[in-house]
Amino acid sequence: MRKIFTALFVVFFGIVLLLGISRTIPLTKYEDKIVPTSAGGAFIEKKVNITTENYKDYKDVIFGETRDAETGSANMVTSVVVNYRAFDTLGEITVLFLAAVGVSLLMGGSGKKKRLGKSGFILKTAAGILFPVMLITGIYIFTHGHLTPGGGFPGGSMIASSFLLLYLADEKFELKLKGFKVAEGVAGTLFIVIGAVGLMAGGYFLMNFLPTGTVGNLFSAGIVPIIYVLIGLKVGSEITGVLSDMMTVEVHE
Amino acid sequence: MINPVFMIAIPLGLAFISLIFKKASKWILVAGVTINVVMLFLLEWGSVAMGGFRIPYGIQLMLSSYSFTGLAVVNIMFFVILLISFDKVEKNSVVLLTALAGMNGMILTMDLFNLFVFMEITAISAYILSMKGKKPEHSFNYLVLGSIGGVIFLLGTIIFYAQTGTLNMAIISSPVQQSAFDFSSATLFIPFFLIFAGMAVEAKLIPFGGWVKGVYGNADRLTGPLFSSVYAAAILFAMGRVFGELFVLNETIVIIVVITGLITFAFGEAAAFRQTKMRRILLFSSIGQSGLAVIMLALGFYFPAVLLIVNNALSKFIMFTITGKLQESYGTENYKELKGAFYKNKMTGVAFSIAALSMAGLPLFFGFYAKLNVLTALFGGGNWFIPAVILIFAIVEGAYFIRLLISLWAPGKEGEYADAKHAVETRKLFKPISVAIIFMLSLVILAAGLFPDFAGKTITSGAKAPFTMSQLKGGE
Amino acid sequence: MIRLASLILILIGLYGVFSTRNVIKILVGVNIMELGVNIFIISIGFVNGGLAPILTSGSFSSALNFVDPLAQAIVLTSIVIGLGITTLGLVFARKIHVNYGTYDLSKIGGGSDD
Amino acid sequence: MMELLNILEWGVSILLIFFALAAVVSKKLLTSIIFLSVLSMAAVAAFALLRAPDVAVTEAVIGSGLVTFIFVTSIRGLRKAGDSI
Amino acid sequence: MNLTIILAVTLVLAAASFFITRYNKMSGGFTTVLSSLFALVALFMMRGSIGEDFSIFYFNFSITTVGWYFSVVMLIAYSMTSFFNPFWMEKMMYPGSYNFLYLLSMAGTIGMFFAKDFITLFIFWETVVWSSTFIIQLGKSRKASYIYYVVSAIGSMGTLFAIMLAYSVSGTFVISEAFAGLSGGVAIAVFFTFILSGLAKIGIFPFHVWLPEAHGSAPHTFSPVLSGGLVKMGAFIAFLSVTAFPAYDIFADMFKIMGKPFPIYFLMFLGAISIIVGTLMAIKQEDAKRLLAYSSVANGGYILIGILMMDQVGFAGGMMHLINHAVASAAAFLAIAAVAYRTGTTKMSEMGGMIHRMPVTYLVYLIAIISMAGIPPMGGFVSKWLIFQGLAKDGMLFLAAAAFFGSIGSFMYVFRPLSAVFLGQTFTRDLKKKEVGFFMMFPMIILTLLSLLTGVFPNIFLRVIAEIQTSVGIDPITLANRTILTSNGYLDAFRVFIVFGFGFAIAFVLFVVRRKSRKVELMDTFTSAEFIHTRELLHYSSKFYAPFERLYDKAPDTLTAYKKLAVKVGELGGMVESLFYGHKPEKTVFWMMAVGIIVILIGGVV
Repeated sequence: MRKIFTALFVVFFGIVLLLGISRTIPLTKYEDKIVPTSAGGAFIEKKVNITTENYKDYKDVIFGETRDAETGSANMVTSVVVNYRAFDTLGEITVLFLAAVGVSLLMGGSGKKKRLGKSGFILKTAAGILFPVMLITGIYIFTHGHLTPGGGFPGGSMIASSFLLLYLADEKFELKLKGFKVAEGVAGTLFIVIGAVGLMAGGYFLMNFLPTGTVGNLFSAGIVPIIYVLIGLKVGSEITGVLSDMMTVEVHE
Repeated sequence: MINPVFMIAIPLGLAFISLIFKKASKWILVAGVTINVVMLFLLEWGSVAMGGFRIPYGIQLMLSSYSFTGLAVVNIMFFVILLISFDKVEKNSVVLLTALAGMNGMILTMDLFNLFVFMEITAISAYILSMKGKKPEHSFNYLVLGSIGGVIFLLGTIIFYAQTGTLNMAIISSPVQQSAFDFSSATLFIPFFLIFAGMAVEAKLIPFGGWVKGVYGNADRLTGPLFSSVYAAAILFAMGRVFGELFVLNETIVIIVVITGLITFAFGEAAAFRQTKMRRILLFSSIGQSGLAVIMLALGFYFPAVLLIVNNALSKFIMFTITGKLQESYGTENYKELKGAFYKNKMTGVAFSIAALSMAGLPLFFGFYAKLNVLTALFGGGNWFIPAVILIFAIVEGAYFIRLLISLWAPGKEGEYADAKHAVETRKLFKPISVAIIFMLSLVILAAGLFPDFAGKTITSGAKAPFTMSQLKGGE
Repeated sequence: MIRLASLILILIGLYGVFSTRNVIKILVGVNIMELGVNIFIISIGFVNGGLAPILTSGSFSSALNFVDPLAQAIVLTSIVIGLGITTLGLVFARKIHVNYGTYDLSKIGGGSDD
Repeated sequence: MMELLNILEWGVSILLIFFALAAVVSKKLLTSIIFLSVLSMAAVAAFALLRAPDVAVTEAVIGSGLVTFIFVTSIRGLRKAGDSI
Repeated sequence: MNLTIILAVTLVLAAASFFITRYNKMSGGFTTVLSSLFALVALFMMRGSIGEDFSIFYFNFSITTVGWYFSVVMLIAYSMTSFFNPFWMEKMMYPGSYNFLYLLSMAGTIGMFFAKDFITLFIFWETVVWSSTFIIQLGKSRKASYIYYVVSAIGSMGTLFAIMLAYSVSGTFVISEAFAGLSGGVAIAVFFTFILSGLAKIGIFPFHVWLPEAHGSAPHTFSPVLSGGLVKMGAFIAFLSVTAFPAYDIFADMFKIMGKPFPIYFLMFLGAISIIVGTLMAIKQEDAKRLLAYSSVANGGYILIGILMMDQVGFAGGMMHLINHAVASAAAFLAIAAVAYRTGTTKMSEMGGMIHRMPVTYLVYLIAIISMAGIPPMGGFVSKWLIFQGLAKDGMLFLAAAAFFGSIGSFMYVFRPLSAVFLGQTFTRDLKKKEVGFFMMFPMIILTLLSLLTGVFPNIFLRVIAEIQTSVGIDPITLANRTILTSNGYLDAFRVFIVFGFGFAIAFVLFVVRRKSRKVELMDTFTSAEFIHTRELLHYSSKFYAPFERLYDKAPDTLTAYKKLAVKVGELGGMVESLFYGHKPEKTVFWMMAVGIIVILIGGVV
């Protein structure tokens, strides 16, 4: 009975909400042109960096030819995430960081710990093969974040899950969490340091102060790949920490 | 001149660093907060763009007099709370640093999505801190409500983005956009409701703030003052920014917000009236206060709102700290069982009384100046209904605070003179140094009440249309 | 069409939070809501016949009609935030289970008044 | 081309709604979690359909991978701890 | 600039007394004596500087005759009472805070009477309210000070509302201009809300609930101030609401009852009601202080009616009654305090025959109650006579009837403490008790002489009142050198005094010459062969007017109404808690959706 009432209520709310939204946003068809004034729009509208004046003559960003475009990374999403809105990303990794800290605070409580996950032969052997593959993949993903889909977050998670695999594979394996914590801290600090250096160099926090190279090269887009690597390391170590905390459970008699 | 971004970056960086040096993390926390407080007065004002992109493309931080006031309240109160309750920072130093960064970000940023990110940071740190209350169901409730609030805030933000094509509040409210997009039309209601509800969850507005009772009711000497003065100030300042930049444009919306605020104020005070546990009294009273502040923000009376927030921050800090300490040393927070608790702790008691009287809006204290500004602004707007409600429930507010004070000061059987022999056995509450700090703060409230012109000018230097006491006089 | 579905997803998530008192299922509901919002954001950024916003040797010029990368950036952020919240929520859920031996909030009873 | 897109959209949308409903209404916790992960797989398809490869990758790894894993761990963990669910 | 000095010195001495008390309680008490006497003297010297305006930082003051008159009355109460303070320090829980708050509230009253704008007035007013609240809690009841605060808060919030509403129209807070240009509904709203605090302070029905509680259970050294002093603050507000707020001009074209505009008549009617209520309740009381408290309710009714009449005679009567009642009730409360100082109780049924032990106190009390009851030759007679004149002239039958009833009833109740406490037979417990020392006797004697003076040479005070009347623009009361002339008849108080003095002398002579009195122990009696063992049955005070009380002992108590209101507020709070707060998220999610639906539908989006 209660569920029915609930359902009806939600449906009523939904109808009102959907009708309301449909007044401004068409629910079933899409625009033909994206909104120009967004950060992504900046990239697409061929906006040129207003801070330095060496490329006034630029009209268009062409893959493999354009040198020193505003951000210079072929993957526009990456350039938005890591450059236009790097500040959001800083906050984002902070959220993950907070979650990790919180988990370790709350799970790392008193009481004797019990470790989860039992492994079989298959898992053991699979881990032996898969671990390096996944590790390499993860590293590839976040080093090529500015060229190909992916980037720091999936890459980092990939690394974390590779370690998780080892962790599941044999009970003996204990993670050196201290090392991960150090990596995490260093990565985060470096992110901010890079931002500060940008402030020193170009007068703006998180400014892209390195030469951005040719769009499409591995070594291009200035600080973008660096930051993405840092993010990858940080996310990876954080998630590893979280997982190893979640894998233990307090046994209370 | 320091770039305001460091108000956010330095605590964050120190938080990351203190992960490496776990031993020193407490002292890193102290260092970080101190640096922020010092840096506060060296900041360069105005608008800052992140990454050097033109404003709608890059993220913009704005340090106006308004946001400066917010920063001052948050950082200084944070610092003082740490001074008093440093022993309560068990393992949470990293969380506290991050929370400080998040709140500074909330106050500074001009970008809706960035605001969302910082709100999430602040909220998550609050979830973690709320677990100090050892009541996971309340923390869970807070987390769920907070994340739902975040989700609908994000939804509203995106609808706004789809409508206006940018996330920068200043741009959205700029004349160009207004001509491009019809803000008076009903189309604004959906994003308005979503964003408002999302923030109202954090701002404790009834009926959105269902988590408050559980979380505040179990807060200890550190988290209580933190939530009720610092977090409240941060979210209210952010809310004022959002209202100021986006929503004050529409009549009906203002009416809706004002009604919500009035309901929050009245219901909060009424609920506080029936409580016997001191933390409950304080939490419902802060719910009421935030309702009042939201009314003023929605109507665009920034100066009175800021006064309310500052007064609330100061008084609630004192009261929550002392309540937490009473709870610790007596094991109860029911004021009927704490009769005459201030008999041997006179200075503490005086500080508490000053804070309470200031909350009740009695003269000679800062609260009265705030109340006077609120009323003048409202009546100046030709409105008499809201002030009537406010005054009626101000009676209730004063009633329960006076009842609390009487019970804490004067024990004794009915029909006999007040006598110390009926008091609870005396236990020393604070170390002298803490007493001194708390007492100094209460003196600040008193001084700000005695010299309101000075206080008003310094607190919100150049906030919108500041009244001064002499202007209130009409003439000279 | 997917835009409509995503909004409906949000509503389903609301229903999930609203109808149950099991903490895990509440978290599932919250996750569904977040997913819905993410899809909605992406669908806002989508344009008819748009290309993925990546310059490759195939689509080489930024003069082409790309979908809005900002929306995707936002979604990247919000996915990670969702992960953090879910993790924390699960930890709280576990704490609840440790304290009260159940996942059902209505079985906790007390809670509200002490 | 557009038609194909439309059909795919319809399919994905229906899948999304179906899995979401399944996840919400299913009695057992484990099933609803599994449905959640399947749902996020469908979401990955939707992202791909909407030309968002980055998001698709991230969602695939985090949304349907990690989140599911964490959910399952916390349930199984408590089972192991000898409590009833 | 005299006022600055007064306020500054008072505040400095207040702080000083707080610290002095920590070392020596006695001398702390004497500090209050010193300070209040200084203030009184300085105030008398300010008589010359009437008409000055000046401001101390953002407080603006203007010295007016009426302010001077009121604050003289107030300071008489404060200074005379302060003589008792040193001897009660031992009983106080916080003696230092008591002295500090005592002087703080005194400074508050002075500042309030001389305020030039409403903000100043309100700040000082509220300061008095909260400081006196904290004093009252030191007395016999915590509940009392809570009630006192709540009722005062109702009043002051109303006044604040009125001030602000007027400000929104006239744009200024200056008292003389703030109410300019009000009309229609706004004017009525401002009038009734503004006078609210006045009614609350004077203790007009239905705001009289706090007087018996607070007067009855405040520290014995503060009840005289409450009844003699603070109550008169309300009279000041009432005065403002017919002068600064020109009620008679603004309501001139409203429909009139007995020639008075309806709102004013309504308030006078309330005054009459409180005369009746005060009298009837006073008759029931068993506690001397509660009894006097109810009598001040009744007298407050007289003062209100008199002031609101705003004419030549009645207004003068009201203003005159102000000082008479202040002096008399202060004296009576001090006398009771003196008795309590010796016997340690104020229950009438536990005392008796104190005349043998404390004759001076007896005389003081006797004269005080004579003045209250309005019997010649004391001041109360003059003022009540004037008020009757005013009422009779306008032919307001009901009010006149109420007033007459009040003075008849006052005979009934003021006689009881007299007979119960002082006459009759002394308790064996009290046989050893002595009269209070000179230092406590002195203020009582002064007050007695004052009420005698007001009765014998009323014109001294009426001249000041006439000045006030001219200042507010009504024709002043006509005074010959010794007589008061009214439209129907004249009063020569001195001649009255001679007559009464002569009669008293004869009676005294008879009493001295042929005294035949034999002492009989009270219990030395029996009825129908049954000895009586409970002496209360034979005591004056217990169930003294039982047959009369039975007529109205079913009458509803106003306090319960307030309690019901408080319960209602609490219930609202409970509803809020149960509706919105819990530890299950679904509750809030429900409200989110509900509000969303409402907002979207209101917005007309759908």
